[in-house]
Amino acid sequence: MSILEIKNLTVTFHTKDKITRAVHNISLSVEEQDSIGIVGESGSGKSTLAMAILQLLPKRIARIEGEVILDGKHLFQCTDEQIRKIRWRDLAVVFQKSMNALSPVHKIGTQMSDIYRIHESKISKKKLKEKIISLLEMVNLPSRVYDLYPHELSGGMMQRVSIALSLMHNPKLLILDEATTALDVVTQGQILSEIKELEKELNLTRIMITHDMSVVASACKKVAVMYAGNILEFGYVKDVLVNPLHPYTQGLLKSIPTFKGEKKNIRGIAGALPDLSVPVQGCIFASRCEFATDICYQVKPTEELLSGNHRVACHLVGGMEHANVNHS
Amino acid sequence: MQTLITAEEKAISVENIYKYYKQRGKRQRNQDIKSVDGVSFSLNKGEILGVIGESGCGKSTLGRILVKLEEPTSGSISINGVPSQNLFKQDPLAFRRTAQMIFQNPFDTFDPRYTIAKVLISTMKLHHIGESKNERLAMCIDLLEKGGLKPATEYLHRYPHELSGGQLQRISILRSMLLEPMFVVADEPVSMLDVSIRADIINMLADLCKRENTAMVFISHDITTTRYISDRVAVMYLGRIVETGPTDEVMHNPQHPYTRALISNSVQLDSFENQQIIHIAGEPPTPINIGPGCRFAPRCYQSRESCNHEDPESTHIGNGHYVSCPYINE
Amino acid sequence: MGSFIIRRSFTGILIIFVAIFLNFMLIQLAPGDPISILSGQDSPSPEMEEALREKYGLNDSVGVQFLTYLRTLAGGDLGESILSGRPVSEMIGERIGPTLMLTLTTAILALLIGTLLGIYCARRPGSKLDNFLSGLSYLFDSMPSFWLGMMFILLFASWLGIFPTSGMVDLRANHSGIAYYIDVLHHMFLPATTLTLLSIPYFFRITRSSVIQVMSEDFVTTLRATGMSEGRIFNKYVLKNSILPTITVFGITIAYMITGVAIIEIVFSWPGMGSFMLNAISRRDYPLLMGIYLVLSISVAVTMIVVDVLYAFIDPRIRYSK
Amino acid sequence: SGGVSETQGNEGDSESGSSGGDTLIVGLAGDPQTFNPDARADDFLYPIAQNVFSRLVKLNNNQEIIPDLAEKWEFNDDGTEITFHLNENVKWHDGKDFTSADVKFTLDSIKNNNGYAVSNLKSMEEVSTPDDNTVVIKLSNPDATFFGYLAWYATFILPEHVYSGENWDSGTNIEPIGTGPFKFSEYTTSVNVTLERNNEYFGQVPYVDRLVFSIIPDPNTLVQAFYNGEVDIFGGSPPSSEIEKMKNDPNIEGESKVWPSRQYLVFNFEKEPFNQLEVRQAIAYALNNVEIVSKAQKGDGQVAEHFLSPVYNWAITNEYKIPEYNPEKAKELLEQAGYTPDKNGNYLNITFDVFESGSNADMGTVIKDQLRQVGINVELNILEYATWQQKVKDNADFEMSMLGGYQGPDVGSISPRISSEGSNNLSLYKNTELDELLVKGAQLVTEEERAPIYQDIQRILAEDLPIYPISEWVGYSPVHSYVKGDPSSDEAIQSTGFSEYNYVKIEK
Amino acid sequence: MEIKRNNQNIFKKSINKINDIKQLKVGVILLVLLLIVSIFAPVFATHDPYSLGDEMIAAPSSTHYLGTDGLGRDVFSMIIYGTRTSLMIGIVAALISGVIGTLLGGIAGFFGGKLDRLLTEINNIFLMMPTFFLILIVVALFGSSLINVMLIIGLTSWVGNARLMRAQAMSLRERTFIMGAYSIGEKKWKILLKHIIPNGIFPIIANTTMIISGAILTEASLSFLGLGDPNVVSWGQIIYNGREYMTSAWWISTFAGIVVVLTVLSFYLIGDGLNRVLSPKLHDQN
Ligand SMILES: Nc1ncnc2c1ncn2[C@@H]1O[C@H](COP(=O)(O)OP(=O)(O)OP(=O)(O)O)[C@@H](O)[C@H]1O
Ligand SMILES: Nc1ncnc2c1ncn2[C@@H]1O[C@H](COP(=O)(O)OP(=O)(O)OP(=O)(O)O)[C@@H](O)[C@H]1O
Ligand SMILES: [Mg+2]
Ligand SMILES: [Mg+2]
Repeated sequence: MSILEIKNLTVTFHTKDKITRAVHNISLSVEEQDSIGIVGESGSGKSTLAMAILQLLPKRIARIEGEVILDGKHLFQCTDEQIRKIRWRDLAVVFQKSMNALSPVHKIGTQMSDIYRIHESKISKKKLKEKIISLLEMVNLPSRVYDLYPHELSGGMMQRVSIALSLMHNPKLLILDEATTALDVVTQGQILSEIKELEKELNLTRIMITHDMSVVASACKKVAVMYAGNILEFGYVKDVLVNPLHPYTQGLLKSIPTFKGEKKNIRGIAGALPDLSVPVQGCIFASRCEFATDICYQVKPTEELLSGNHRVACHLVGGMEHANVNHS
Repeated sequence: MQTLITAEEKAISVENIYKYYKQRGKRQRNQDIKSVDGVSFSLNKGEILGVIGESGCGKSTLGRILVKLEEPTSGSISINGVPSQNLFKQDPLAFRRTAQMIFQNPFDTFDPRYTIAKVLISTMKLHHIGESKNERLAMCIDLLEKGGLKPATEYLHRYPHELSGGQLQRISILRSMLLEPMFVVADEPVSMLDVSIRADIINMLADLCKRENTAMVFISHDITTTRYISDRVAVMYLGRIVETGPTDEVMHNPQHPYTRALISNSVQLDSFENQQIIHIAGEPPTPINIGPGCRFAPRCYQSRESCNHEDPESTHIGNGHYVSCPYINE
Repeated sequence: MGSFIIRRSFTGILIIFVAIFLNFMLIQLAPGDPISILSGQDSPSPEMEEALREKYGLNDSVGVQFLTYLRTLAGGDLGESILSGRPVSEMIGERIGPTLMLTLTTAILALLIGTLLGIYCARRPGSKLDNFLSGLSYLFDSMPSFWLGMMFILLFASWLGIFPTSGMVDLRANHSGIAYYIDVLHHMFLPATTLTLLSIPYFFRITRSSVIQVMSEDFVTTLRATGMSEGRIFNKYVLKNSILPTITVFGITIAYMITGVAIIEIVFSWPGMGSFMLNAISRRDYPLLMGIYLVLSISVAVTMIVVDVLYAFIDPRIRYSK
Repeated sequence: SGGVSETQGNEGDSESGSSGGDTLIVGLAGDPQTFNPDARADDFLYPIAQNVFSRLVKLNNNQEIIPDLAEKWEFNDDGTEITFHLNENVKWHDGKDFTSADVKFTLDSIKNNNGYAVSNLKSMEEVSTPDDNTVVIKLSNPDATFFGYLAWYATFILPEHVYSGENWDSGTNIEPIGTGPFKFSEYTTSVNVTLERNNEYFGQVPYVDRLVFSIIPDPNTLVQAFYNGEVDIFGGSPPSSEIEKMKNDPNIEGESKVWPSRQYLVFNFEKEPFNQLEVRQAIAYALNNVEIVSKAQKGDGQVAEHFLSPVYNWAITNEYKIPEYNPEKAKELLEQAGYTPDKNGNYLNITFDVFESGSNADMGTVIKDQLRQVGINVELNILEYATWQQKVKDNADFEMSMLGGYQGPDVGSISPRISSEGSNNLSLYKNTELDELLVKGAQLVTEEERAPIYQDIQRILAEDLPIYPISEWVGYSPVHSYVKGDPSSDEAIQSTGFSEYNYVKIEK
Repeated sequence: MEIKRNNQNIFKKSINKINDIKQLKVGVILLVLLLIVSIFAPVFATHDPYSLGDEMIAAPSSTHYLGTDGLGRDVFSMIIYGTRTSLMIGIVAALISGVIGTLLGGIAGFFGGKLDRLLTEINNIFLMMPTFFLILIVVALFGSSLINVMLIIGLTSWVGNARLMRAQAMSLRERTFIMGAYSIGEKKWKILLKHIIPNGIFPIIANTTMIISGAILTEASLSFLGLGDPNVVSWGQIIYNGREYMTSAWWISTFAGIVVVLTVLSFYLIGDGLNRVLSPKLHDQN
């Protein structure tokens, strides 16, 4: 059963002098207890997608089209009041810059209690404190954190606080937006494994936004590769990473050095993300794609569904020659 | 081979660098922050040393000390056999040309009010490179095109915010190379960049080092990148190098328990399915109240009583591989 | 915290001493002589002048006079006014009350109104109201205070006749009890309004920019994502984070309360330090001037300390560094 | 006159005065600094003191000397002794009896404590009290100015039992006890001074119950408070810009009176170019007093025509008047003095130091403009008073300046301003002939004797031009028309002094 | 050649930028108007502002557009003639205050440590000092002239600027590009001048525009203390002289006051606009 259904979601930002199409006609469905990684370059619209689901985009400049159905509720049709109720109970989020995720001038315990009470106001002070401390302990933090200020914690600890905060009401869906990016490897490894464990315990469904392939590789079941507001490839991690079909995915993987074996030459993808305020006719990746043909510049590729729910949006998929040429 | 290399031939040699910061708060009076706590190493011309280690272990501090953006509390650095202290005293500008640094955040490396041309030309002026404005401008164009930014005139009059991170980092590297340094410190030069651009920047750095025979200290916490670029690696923990040696030797045959944990924790794409993560307990400690024993002991999965008392010496286990742990074979 | 306050107080006292010295020298070296001024221009009396010079030690060298001043000051004595022969402390004491009443009221009003408007506009940056109020704040900033004060008198006292022109009490009615306080408030309305209008722009601008900045910080997004209502995010979290610059401005306003509103006090004949100080200046009443500036120095120093402590109290990040 | 004055009877009926409940509010520009009116010069205490204290004799608004505590008085023949006969049954406000001993105490204290009047009363040798109601003052030499000074300033008679010893100079900490028509009631700093009717007053018992001085330092605010009826009597002179409006207002009354107080230019005799007579004369011809008064002073000035104050008309001669306005003559004189016009057409560049007060700055501007028209370029400096005093008065570091002030109560009071050693002789003018005349003029007693001497003095002044009078100050103290009996009014003028309000009735 | 073309581009670009940014456009137009008026005052003035006419306190009319003052001078012409003095006083005094404040604040914030503490305390002492007497001493020592007026106003109003700049410098010195400047061998004081100050100057500019109006008004009050020049008309003097005529002739101080407000507005708009031009990021966002 899918817990989250995104249908033809498009987000455009209308600023003074231009219109930026940050998310373009994305459809995605998330099954219960799934863990989906969304990878892509900076500016490809990952955060915008998450913020659109959370209904946190600035109303004045962001136009949203499409549908997002969370647990049967059409989010875009909810009133502000209803959305506020859904937030954190059904849908929680952990942001990247966890150092700044909480107010620097309030104690952690105070803020957590405050947030808890938004959805659960009938709890005694003492119980609440116990609850918060147990949350902290769940993410391996000592109870003294309750009385500390954000700046007194290290990055890793703050990230754990953020995670504890997000798990407060056992949300149905947890979105981690670059939640481990700022951490060093050791801490990141620890937190990832902690999350995976908690997930088993709490029946969480998780969307994980990152630009680090290896994080997806180690912590997600499925992966969506985003580029300039579009999902170019989607499928099980083991399919997509082992057998990438889209030239962009292939390029990404080729730009990452290996750990084992001989040192293969790596190389990046030439060019940069296109200007999102200029509408593109054909494939959005065409301008950087080394295999692009005329059709790529003219016609937008449709999504191909391959075996194992592996989906790709590329004119060249099916032929596969290009990939082989390159692999030799 | 190794014994034949004399100190003079070393591009840079570093001995017993210490850097203690004074703590200003009243609670922790008289307790210094031991950011770098006795680091020694040397580099040949054109050699790249990767420095890895978790956040806060003193990598950046070490980097800054190497290029004299900060003074060490004690210890000495010599470049080409000459103490950098003397070099700097004699001619600070010349020293700056000798040792350069590339910073982590390309988006903040340039004054937001300077165009790229102004950035480069003011650097040239400062170091008396080129004679006239026109000559310098021509050099800029040349430089940018060499660095893969074509056509250069496209970029010259742009402001930093009008360029992508990759382009900025290229320019940052190009600016350093403009001064033809002997020695470069690259402090996490790609960690803020997209994966798709990182490769090019790393290649560019590696190429330059080989071409100009520049020695480089490459600071990173990314194991695979470090493996890719560096000839040797040094693993730092709490201000010390706990393990050092040729890259593949250290990476594939890690000896120090910390190195092992570090490597096992950094997930790699080519082995993501059957990864055995070594957990190390606790938080990364702050370099303030370091006990008398091994500094990794409190978090070490194989620590024993003696570790808490004896600070282990660095021992050579062959092939230029040094480890500061007496229990490596167990 | 304790030692922090002690350390700050120590430098504060040091600074006050430096200020006393500088003030003494400046006041003494400036042209003018209290005794000849006292003697008047119509028919100066040399005999009286000589006697008074002797009495106030003005024939001594400046150095000796300074030492004498320090000595009396050490005894807790601010000296005696040359003009009236009364103890300086007593004279300052008489006027400081009304000044504090007026300035505290206006500082708090300006703080409240300015901050509220600043917050209101910060939540709608670029809106018509925001532009209007920002423009208005510049208008009031470049308006001479006496002009505004006089306009108010003309408008509300002379034309509409709903407020008294000046003073603190109705001398004809001679009220007492509750009526007295109402009368004082009635008299305070115009000067307080003028002063408030003149100081609102500072609070408005500082709050506005500070709130806009805090609103863009990440934690606000986090709190929104938790479903917290905008009101609560604002009142509990944004406010505390954006209050620091306002505290500084408020502190400086308070520090200058004693001397900063002289012109308005004079325009409205408010019986505070204003006319008193200007009179002391124009008549070169050295001991009185030293007393006034000492009070000013102390209030500046104390305010600086209080602001620092408040900063540390509100912002834990400042608490243990520096 | 100058001889025995007629007795001033208590014509006013003290019963009719108690109309009950009336409060008279008078504006006051600043706080009194002391409650001893004899210790120091204090212009803000003066109107209060006038109502609380009495003198032996006092000056009325016509600048005439009228009786106060002294019912009558007589001079001896050579003018070196004055005998005062005091009113009987006068009581201090605290109920104690007033006697001649208090007079002696006061006059002696002024001398011993260097009170403000000490210089004015220099010729006083001895005060004796033959009985409780008689005071005899012996002078060292005949002094025509003495009597006037006695009636003028800082000569209020004080109770010995209050002001003796330490209390002499203790600021406002002492409660003022006098014999005047009003008793001190309370003083609130910077707010008001309240006086109450003294039912025991030996003269006209006040009609109003309370006399309140409302302290309003800003003249423009005081104007508004006066218009708005918060103040009944303006108290002092309004800014010149308002005078016309007030005079045209049917609800406001007030008489303009010329005072022996004038604005005049002084020239520095020890500096170029004013050591040259022609230059001083040129300035005198170049200036048009009529225009200066009408533009800069508006209603509070009257054009000066003579070298002495017109108040003392018996001493004035039309033979030596101030030069008529004649710009051509001025230029001639400048050329005569050897000046030639520079490229801007200016013969001379001079500086003109004026201190900031009243209409001084405006007068300076008009003078500058007038001198410009004859080719004298003036650099006008407007200084703060204290600075001006140091620069001009103490250091004589100036070329031309302007001074004003009281020149009474006797025509001889001009002496300090023009005599060689005069304390107010800013011009540093020295003329022994003039000095002798001034001394002689002061020692004679009758006007007939004195007039020729002062005419001689005017001749010298006209010849040498050490000063150039511009205007006479006109006192104008507006009152609301419902206020009757102010000091200038017919019923009050012969018995009250400046700012004395015992005849005032409020008739709304 | 190349450079010349670039310079032209930059010039054109600046003009374009000025056109793009509304507030800059309005501000520049206002300022240019003021400058034209100050330079060609005699052309615009209808009367000699120094000659005392016979019509005193005349209300605005077709002969006297803005009426006359108490001495019969034409207020319109006085305002026109006063432009030069007042603009100069405002600008120079504000510049002095801005420069001193920026430098001292920049040094304190950038160098930090003991120097910072020393400068901060000096700053505090300045807050406690009787500036009135400082002014009198300056007059006594150096005489009075417009230069001294500007100096004095500048010297006594830098404290706020210093505070602002200090805070800016403290946050800027942690930025990577400052570290970068060190690493290529830039000297400390040059970094301060080339990077710290230009990047942190905006709040100081905004504050300094307010000092302009303060200076214009202060000048008049100073001229009564013997500092300044009553021989030259200025807006401040018109405003202060008009004070006693507020009931009888409101036009004297009101019009001059409006001009001061307009001037301040023009400088504020220019300051704000300039910031957008100089800080490329803001410009694009606009
Ligand atoms: N508030 C906004 N107003 C205008 N444009 C915006 C806004 N937020 C995002 N954008 C634009 O939308 C696009 C997608 O941005 P988004 O932050 O979603 O990317 P991302 O994939 O999360 O990148 P990163 O990895 O850097 O976080 C970008 O081009 C960005 O400039
Ligand atoms: N200027 C300074 N004053 C005081 N302490 C400092 C200073 N600079 C660094 N430190 C401390 O020294 C330690 C090492 O810092 P450093 O920045 O060198 O670590 P790092 O290895 O580069 O970490 P990261 O991977 O997060 O960049 C840290 O604990 C840090 O807090
Ligand atoms: Mg993002
Ligand atoms: Mg670092």
